[in-house]
Amino acid sequence: MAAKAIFKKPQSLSDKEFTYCPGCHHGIVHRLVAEVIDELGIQGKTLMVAPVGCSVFAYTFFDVDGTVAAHGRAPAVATGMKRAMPDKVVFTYQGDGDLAAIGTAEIIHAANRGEKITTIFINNAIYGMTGGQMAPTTLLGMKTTTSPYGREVDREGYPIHVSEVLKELSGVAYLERVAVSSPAEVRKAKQAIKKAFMTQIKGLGFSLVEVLSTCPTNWGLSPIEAINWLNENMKKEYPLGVFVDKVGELK
Amino acid sequence: MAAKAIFKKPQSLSDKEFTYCPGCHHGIVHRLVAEVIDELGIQGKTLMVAPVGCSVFAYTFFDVDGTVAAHGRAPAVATGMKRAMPDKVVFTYQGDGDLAAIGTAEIIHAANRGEKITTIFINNAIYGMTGGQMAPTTLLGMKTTTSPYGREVDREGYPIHVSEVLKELSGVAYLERVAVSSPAEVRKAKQAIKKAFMTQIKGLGFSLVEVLSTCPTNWGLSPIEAINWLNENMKKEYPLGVFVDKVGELK
Amino acid sequence: MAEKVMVKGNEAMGEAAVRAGCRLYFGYPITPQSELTEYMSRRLPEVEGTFLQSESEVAAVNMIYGAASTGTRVMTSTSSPGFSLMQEGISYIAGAELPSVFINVVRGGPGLGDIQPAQSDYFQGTKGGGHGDYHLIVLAPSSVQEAVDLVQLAFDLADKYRNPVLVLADGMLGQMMEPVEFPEFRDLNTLPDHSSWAMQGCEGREPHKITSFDIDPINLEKMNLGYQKKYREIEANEVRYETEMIEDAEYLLVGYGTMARILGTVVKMARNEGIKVGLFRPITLWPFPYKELESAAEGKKALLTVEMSMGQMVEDVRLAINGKMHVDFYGRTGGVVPTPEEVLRELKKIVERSE
Amino acid sequence: MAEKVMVKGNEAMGEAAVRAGCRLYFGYPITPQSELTEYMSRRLPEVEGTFLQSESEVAAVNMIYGAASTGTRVMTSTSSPGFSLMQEGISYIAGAELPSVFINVVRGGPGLGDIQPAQSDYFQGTKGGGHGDYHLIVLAPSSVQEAVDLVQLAFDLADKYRNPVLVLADGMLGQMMEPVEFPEFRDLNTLPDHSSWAMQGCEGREPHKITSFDIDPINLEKMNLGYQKKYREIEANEVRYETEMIEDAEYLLVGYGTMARILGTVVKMARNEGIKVGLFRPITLWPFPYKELESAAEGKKALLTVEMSMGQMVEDVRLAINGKMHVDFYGRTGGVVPTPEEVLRELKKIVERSE
Amino acid sequence: MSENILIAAGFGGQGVMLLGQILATAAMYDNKHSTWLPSYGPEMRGGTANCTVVISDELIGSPVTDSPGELIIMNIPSLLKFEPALKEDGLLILNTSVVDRAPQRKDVEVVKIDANKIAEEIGNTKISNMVMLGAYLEKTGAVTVESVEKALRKKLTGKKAALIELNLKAIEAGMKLARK
Amino acid sequence: MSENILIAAGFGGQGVMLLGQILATAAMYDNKHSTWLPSYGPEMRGGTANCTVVISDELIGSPVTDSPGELIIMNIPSLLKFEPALKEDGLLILNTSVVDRAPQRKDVEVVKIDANKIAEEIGNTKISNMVMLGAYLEKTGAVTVESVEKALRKKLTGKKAALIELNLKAIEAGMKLARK
Amino acid sequence: MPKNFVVIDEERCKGCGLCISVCPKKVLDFADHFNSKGYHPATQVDKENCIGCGFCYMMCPDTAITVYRENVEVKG
Amino acid sequence: MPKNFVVIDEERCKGCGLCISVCPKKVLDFADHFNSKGYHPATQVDKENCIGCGFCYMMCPDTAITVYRENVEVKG
Ligand SMILES: Cc1ncc(C[n+]2csc(CCOP(=O)(O)OP(=O)(O)O)c2C)c(N)n1
Ligand SMILES: Cc1ncc(C[n+]2csc(CCOP(=O)(O)OP(=O)(O)O)c2C)c(N)n1
Ligand code: SF4
Ligand code: SF4
Ligand code: SF4
Ligand code: SF4
Repeated sequence: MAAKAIFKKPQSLSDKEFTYCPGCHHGIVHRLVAEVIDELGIQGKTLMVAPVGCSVFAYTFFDVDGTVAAHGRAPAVATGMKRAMPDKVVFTYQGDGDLAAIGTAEIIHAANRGEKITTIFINNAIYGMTGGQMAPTTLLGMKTTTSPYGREVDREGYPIHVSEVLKELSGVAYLERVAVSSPAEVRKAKQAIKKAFMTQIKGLGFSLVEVLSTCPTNWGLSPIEAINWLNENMKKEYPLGVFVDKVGELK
Repeated sequence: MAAKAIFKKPQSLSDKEFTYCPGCHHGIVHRLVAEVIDELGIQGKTLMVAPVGCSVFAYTFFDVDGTVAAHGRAPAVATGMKRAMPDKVVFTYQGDGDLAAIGTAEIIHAANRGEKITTIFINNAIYGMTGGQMAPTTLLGMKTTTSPYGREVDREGYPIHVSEVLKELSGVAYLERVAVSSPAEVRKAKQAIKKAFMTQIKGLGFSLVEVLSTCPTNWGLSPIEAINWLNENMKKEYPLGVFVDKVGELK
Repeated sequence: MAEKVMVKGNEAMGEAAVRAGCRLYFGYPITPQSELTEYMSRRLPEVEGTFLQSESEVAAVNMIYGAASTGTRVMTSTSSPGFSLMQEGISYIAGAELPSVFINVVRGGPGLGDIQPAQSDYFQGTKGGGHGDYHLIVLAPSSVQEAVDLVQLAFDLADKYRNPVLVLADGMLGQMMEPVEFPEFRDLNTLPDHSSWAMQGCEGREPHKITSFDIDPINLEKMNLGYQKKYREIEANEVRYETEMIEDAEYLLVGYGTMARILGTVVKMARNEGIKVGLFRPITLWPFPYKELESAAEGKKALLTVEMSMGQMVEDVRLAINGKMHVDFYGRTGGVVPTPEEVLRELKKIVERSE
Repeated sequence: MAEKVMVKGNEAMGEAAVRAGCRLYFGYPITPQSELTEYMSRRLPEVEGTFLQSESEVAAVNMIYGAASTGTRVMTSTSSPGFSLMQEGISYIAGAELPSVFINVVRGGPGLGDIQPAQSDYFQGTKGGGHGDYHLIVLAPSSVQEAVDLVQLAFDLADKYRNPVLVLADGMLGQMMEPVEFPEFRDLNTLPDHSSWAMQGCEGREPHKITSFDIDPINLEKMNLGYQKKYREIEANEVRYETEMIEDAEYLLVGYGTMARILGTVVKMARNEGIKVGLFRPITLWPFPYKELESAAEGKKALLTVEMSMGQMVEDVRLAINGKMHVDFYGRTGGVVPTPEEVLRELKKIVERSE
Repeated sequence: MSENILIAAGFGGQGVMLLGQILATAAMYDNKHSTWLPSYGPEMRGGTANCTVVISDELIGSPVTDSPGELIIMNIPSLLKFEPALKEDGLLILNTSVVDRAPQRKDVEVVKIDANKIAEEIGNTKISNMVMLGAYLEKTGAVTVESVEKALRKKLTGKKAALIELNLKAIEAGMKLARK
Repeated sequence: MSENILIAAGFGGQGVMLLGQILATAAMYDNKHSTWLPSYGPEMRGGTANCTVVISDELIGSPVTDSPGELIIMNIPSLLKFEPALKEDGLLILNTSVVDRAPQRKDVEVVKIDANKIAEEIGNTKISNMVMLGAYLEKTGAVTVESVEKALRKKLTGKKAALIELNLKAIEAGMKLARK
Repeated sequence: MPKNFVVIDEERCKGCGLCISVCPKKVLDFADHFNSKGYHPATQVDKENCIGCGFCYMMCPDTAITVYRENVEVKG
Repeated sequence: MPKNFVVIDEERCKGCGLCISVCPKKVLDFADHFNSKGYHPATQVDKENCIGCGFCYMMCPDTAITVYRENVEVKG
């Protein structure tokens, strides 16, 4: 019997090559989302909303109906879609500038309303696309192109903890923070994403998976150094874990 | 010895009559803020930012330098002021439509940055000025002009708990929820407001006092019925208490 | 003929939308249009539609983007400051060519201004308050009945051209009650089919992509040339206007919306005094009836544009007249509504000057 | 004479602001102006100034409102979508008459568009992207050196008229490096004194109130008439423009900003081929040099307006010319920059037609 | 051409808005043109409410006016605010139950109605507005009583339908008073 | 009138941006007009970086070009992208250390420089850009070497100042190679 | 003159009744007459028993009440 | 042919090396040549010892890797 491809590009990904830098975690997360879509068999009824950010092209990377929202407004766009088409599966994909800065009001209210949408939230502690500016999630002391002296509380305030804030909102039905720094974590992240989608499919409310991710380019590190930096620094500030789970075990 | 006026209109209030409806708590809270300004002797260096809402005229009610912000943006306006004039005392006064709906991003980020400003937040569970529409803080089941069938989770989502969300932000130095439904509560509320201003004066970070308030007009109740309704319903959803206190005891 | 009913402008526009087949509304309260938002919150559940009060106008316009992406009829309404907040989103919607209907019940500005009727958002609506080369179709009703008719038209034009359509009203039109005949309910099954481009799930077909974005300027320009082609088509097909007693007129009044109905009274008053004056009322502000106004003005002695603003549409009037005659302007702003009497006084000054 | 340095437009504008005495910046990154934000984050702390990256452009414009309320020189910068988001706040700032400086480094639109240079935000900047009857003073530099000079001027005009001033640049100007001479640092003690109206604490005086709000339309109109008076003054005093070889010209090119420098090349190329052409370049887009353009155009055979848009300033050109001659237009959009060669081709078509 | 331009003004709860709407609707049933325009906005907070009704045989231009031909005044602040604007020879109908001061104008017709008292007698102070409307109808004949009744039946539905008869009685009482 | 219009293109880390800036700055020191314009935006993510330098005796109109007179090409994608646009009789300087394929154009002058190897010999592959610049200077004489040195000294300050000599050596090496 | 008493600015008063509801001594009530805003203002009907506790002042949303007490310095 | 092996799409690979770093069997390494993007792509240098665990696939941000295993049905 011939060898079989047991790990291969999921069907819900288009053939387009990703525009991401070498080693950027965006690509890993894209693949996980696509795998979940494949496994749930929802490709034909999934609508995706890409953000403005490095993943602005994501609407072309997934082989599902897709659009790009204005910067930060993906949750509002998704709300409009889902309210128009309640039987479709709607997900957004957002960076930390997009979701935690300009889009703060939209994510909070989508979550609070319990919109039946799923958000994949890439927290890489920096603005990637625009060239490495400070994000609300940038760690204290971290130098970016707009915090050139290192982020300081008195000047730039504190790193914001998105999941910790969102967990206070009653509309949230699934909320987990994961990383994709190792194959084991990748596996867990996929489970989280799957649960998030299941939350939506079951109509339980709003679901979000925060993924701690690298931005080797703007961190000025090699892909592997970046993973180490993430493990050593980001996980301290942003501990992994499940914040809300109204889904329970998946069959 | 002749009788002395021991309770009288504080000096920091102008002579303008309030534009509020009979029994509306806005007036009580205005007076408390003015009393605190008087007692701290900061009238000459206080800058106030009124919101859009029933308290849009508040910038004329206080005898301090004042302005009106665009709807929801008082925290950003105050940030600009405080960063320009760090030695002044800057406070904003906001309703729940203003702060918890359109102004969500601004309040969250001012709080997260630990802006050294003070916010008085009037939570009356409704939009007053525009005629009784649903606020993010409207209770479940409550009928408003835009939730005519009673607020329902599936349609309108959950009441948002502003203080519970803000307490997750590291920049917050003082945060308390109070009411002014009785003289005793009024006294406590004043202490909270004083502590909030002290927080700013001491440069400790962001301070906010949430005041559960009535809107007799749009609740369709008499002023006294409104207080009873607040005590019976709002306090259950929004329990009073101190969420963050980095100031400690006041001398 | 349907029964006449007495309805508030704001509510009439809401009902007109419902009858046009709109089952989705996203919006945020603001005086003087809140009754429209409120109406939809009551009315839409009755027809199995969905009403959602957004957290802000910024959210609202992006919800419109999302809903319109699915090809569903959808609308929002707001007033001046709220419409300013929608500009980025509107630019996106125009770029993505999403059919959608906006109502701006204009109030006094700038800034917080006041809540009284005004027409000082003409530039914003017609020239593009947002960034980029785009156009809204802009319709300006002058009575509650016409508001009803134009809201219906708005949905049809939006669908026909895949373009956002703005109904530019003002506080007076929003707040006043007038007798209205509503059209029949549109059969939802007869609404235009957008399945060839809309996001409705890619089962059995290639995925649809909706965007205002192309990183390659050559491609982005191509998209823009596509919009421009459509705009030319709209200019050719959709210009609407109305005239009153212009045949024998020696003078021409130009105004739109609420102002135009007041000018209607001025025309009567002036004619009673023997002044031969007519009225030109653009109904579409974009596309503006340039040629039509030009020929209407031919041979007249003078032309007076009146607006509840400091002079905005008058620029389009000047572009239409293109130097062929002097264009006078009279305006009040900040929520002040000119009375027929004061406009008549202005008109007489011009008549005197021109005799 | 100061030493020449090679600087990027974005950074040059930042340095110019610092030298003009600006010690406060609020803004949000966006391509193609992010280097300006970044520059300020490095530079302002060096001069004991304050840089704050706001959570959004909406927050930024309101921070500007707050800071400007205190009478402090303050600025922000952004690019097209971000500028759209600022429209409500700008309307408030105009209404409250707060001196402040905005830079829009325009990119291709509408919507997300792209990040290449464009001029398709002309209407938004000059006619009022926000609601209400207000005006920004709009300055359009065509080289990095001029950007430096106009940023300085912007602060002075803002202070002089208590009005927001917009520097309308484009992605090319923001991204390119050119040799620049910076002016001296302004002595902060010589900056205009705003203590008579600004919010600085009411110790020893009556409280100051700053607002764009008056619930009584008569009062709001009075405020508006105040703005209008100021606008007339600005129109009388501040019109700026530049001409190149117009004396003997038979044809006139009109363009602003980056486009105008390319037209400069066209003029040379055309003259080399014996076509007598000149260039009219508005520097202030509002107030627009209507009269000056009108007289510059006098006696010319034809006029060609060129923009990196589908035709926006051309409306002001037509208003200036007021029918006295045909106004031709050539434009590219979406981030495409016309080459001198293609413009020359257009010009030749017109020349042929006119001979 | 016949035209009526009325401003009705009073406190929030006194029903001047409904009064105006009934009138404008009745005009519609009479096949006339009519507009109803409320004052709106924050000055309503604890202040006065008022509306303008225009009734005309022809298309109505402006639905607002600086100089009404008729006033229905239900409280003192409204009297202070609108009395000066009333047209010469205009009609001023005053609710003397609440307005305990006399109007200043000598060039207008003043009709004083003790509306609250009469309403109370009929059974409900809340219908004082209809007493005033009755007086207005009697004085102006702007619309037919039949159309007013039709308008009332259209407006008061559900639970409120029970109040129709009471309202009609109040109108009648107002008309009677004004005839005197 | 003398005018040079150059596009320099390569990978992000190869220093084509600095190359262009040094050149434009040197032109300024030569009292010429000059502009430097980078390509920018997301296509840079893992793609090519390039910049356009215009040097002229007169005021510069357009700082962009569709048809450069000169190309400095540091990688294959850049060759594919820009070769077709080069003017007839234009100059194409190729870093053959990275570009292992031959250009298609026959109507241009091609200068092949094994820049990485030479840079490595001098001591640092990172200065391959300066080797290329040297070749360009030799071939075009667009600016003086003195001004280039001045520009380098202006740009490389602090820790980087130590690299100035190395850079100058690379330029020299490039010039030498191009002379051959 | 009584030891403690309140002075109510009748024109500022909107007749909400909050003061009346909290007065421990029940010395306040609505006046029969209207003020010019059309409200029945609160008034001190019992001139004797006010203890100057300030509850009425504290609850008054329109700063219409001034409380006078004898022999007291501190405010509070 | 070996039991388990990986196929790497060299043109999609950006040479980030994440796959190489996680391969428990160290069968992957960078190729010497450049792909047309200018990267040294990853390649399976050891053709024998791949266990088909999929770690490389899991970490690959560019879905450049397909993993083949023999006698397995489930994916996962
Ligand atoms: C209104 C608006 N403001 C700013 C921008 C510019 N912008 C594009 S993406 C971005 C931030 C990207 O960072 P993030 O969301 O963290 O995503 P990443 O690129 O890191 O994946 C910004 C500021 C924009 N496109 N629109
Ligand atoms: C951009 C914008 N949107 C909407 C409004 C209309 N508006 C004014 S106040 C308000 C809400 C007021 O409610 P809240 O903040 O709860 O204050 P309250 O009146 O209850 O004191 C709204 C929606 C506005 N002025 N500007
Ligand atoms: S810039 Fe950062 S986030 Fe963006 S693609 Fe590159 S590595 Fe990924
Ligand atoms: S509407 Fe409500 S919040 Fe506003 S003044 Fe009246 S009672 Fe107070
Ligand atoms: S001071 Fe106390 S006792 Fe006196 S009237 Fe007020 S509440 Fe009553
Ligand atoms: S499947 Fe496992 S063993 Fe095989 S190459 Fe990939 S990581 Fe290495």
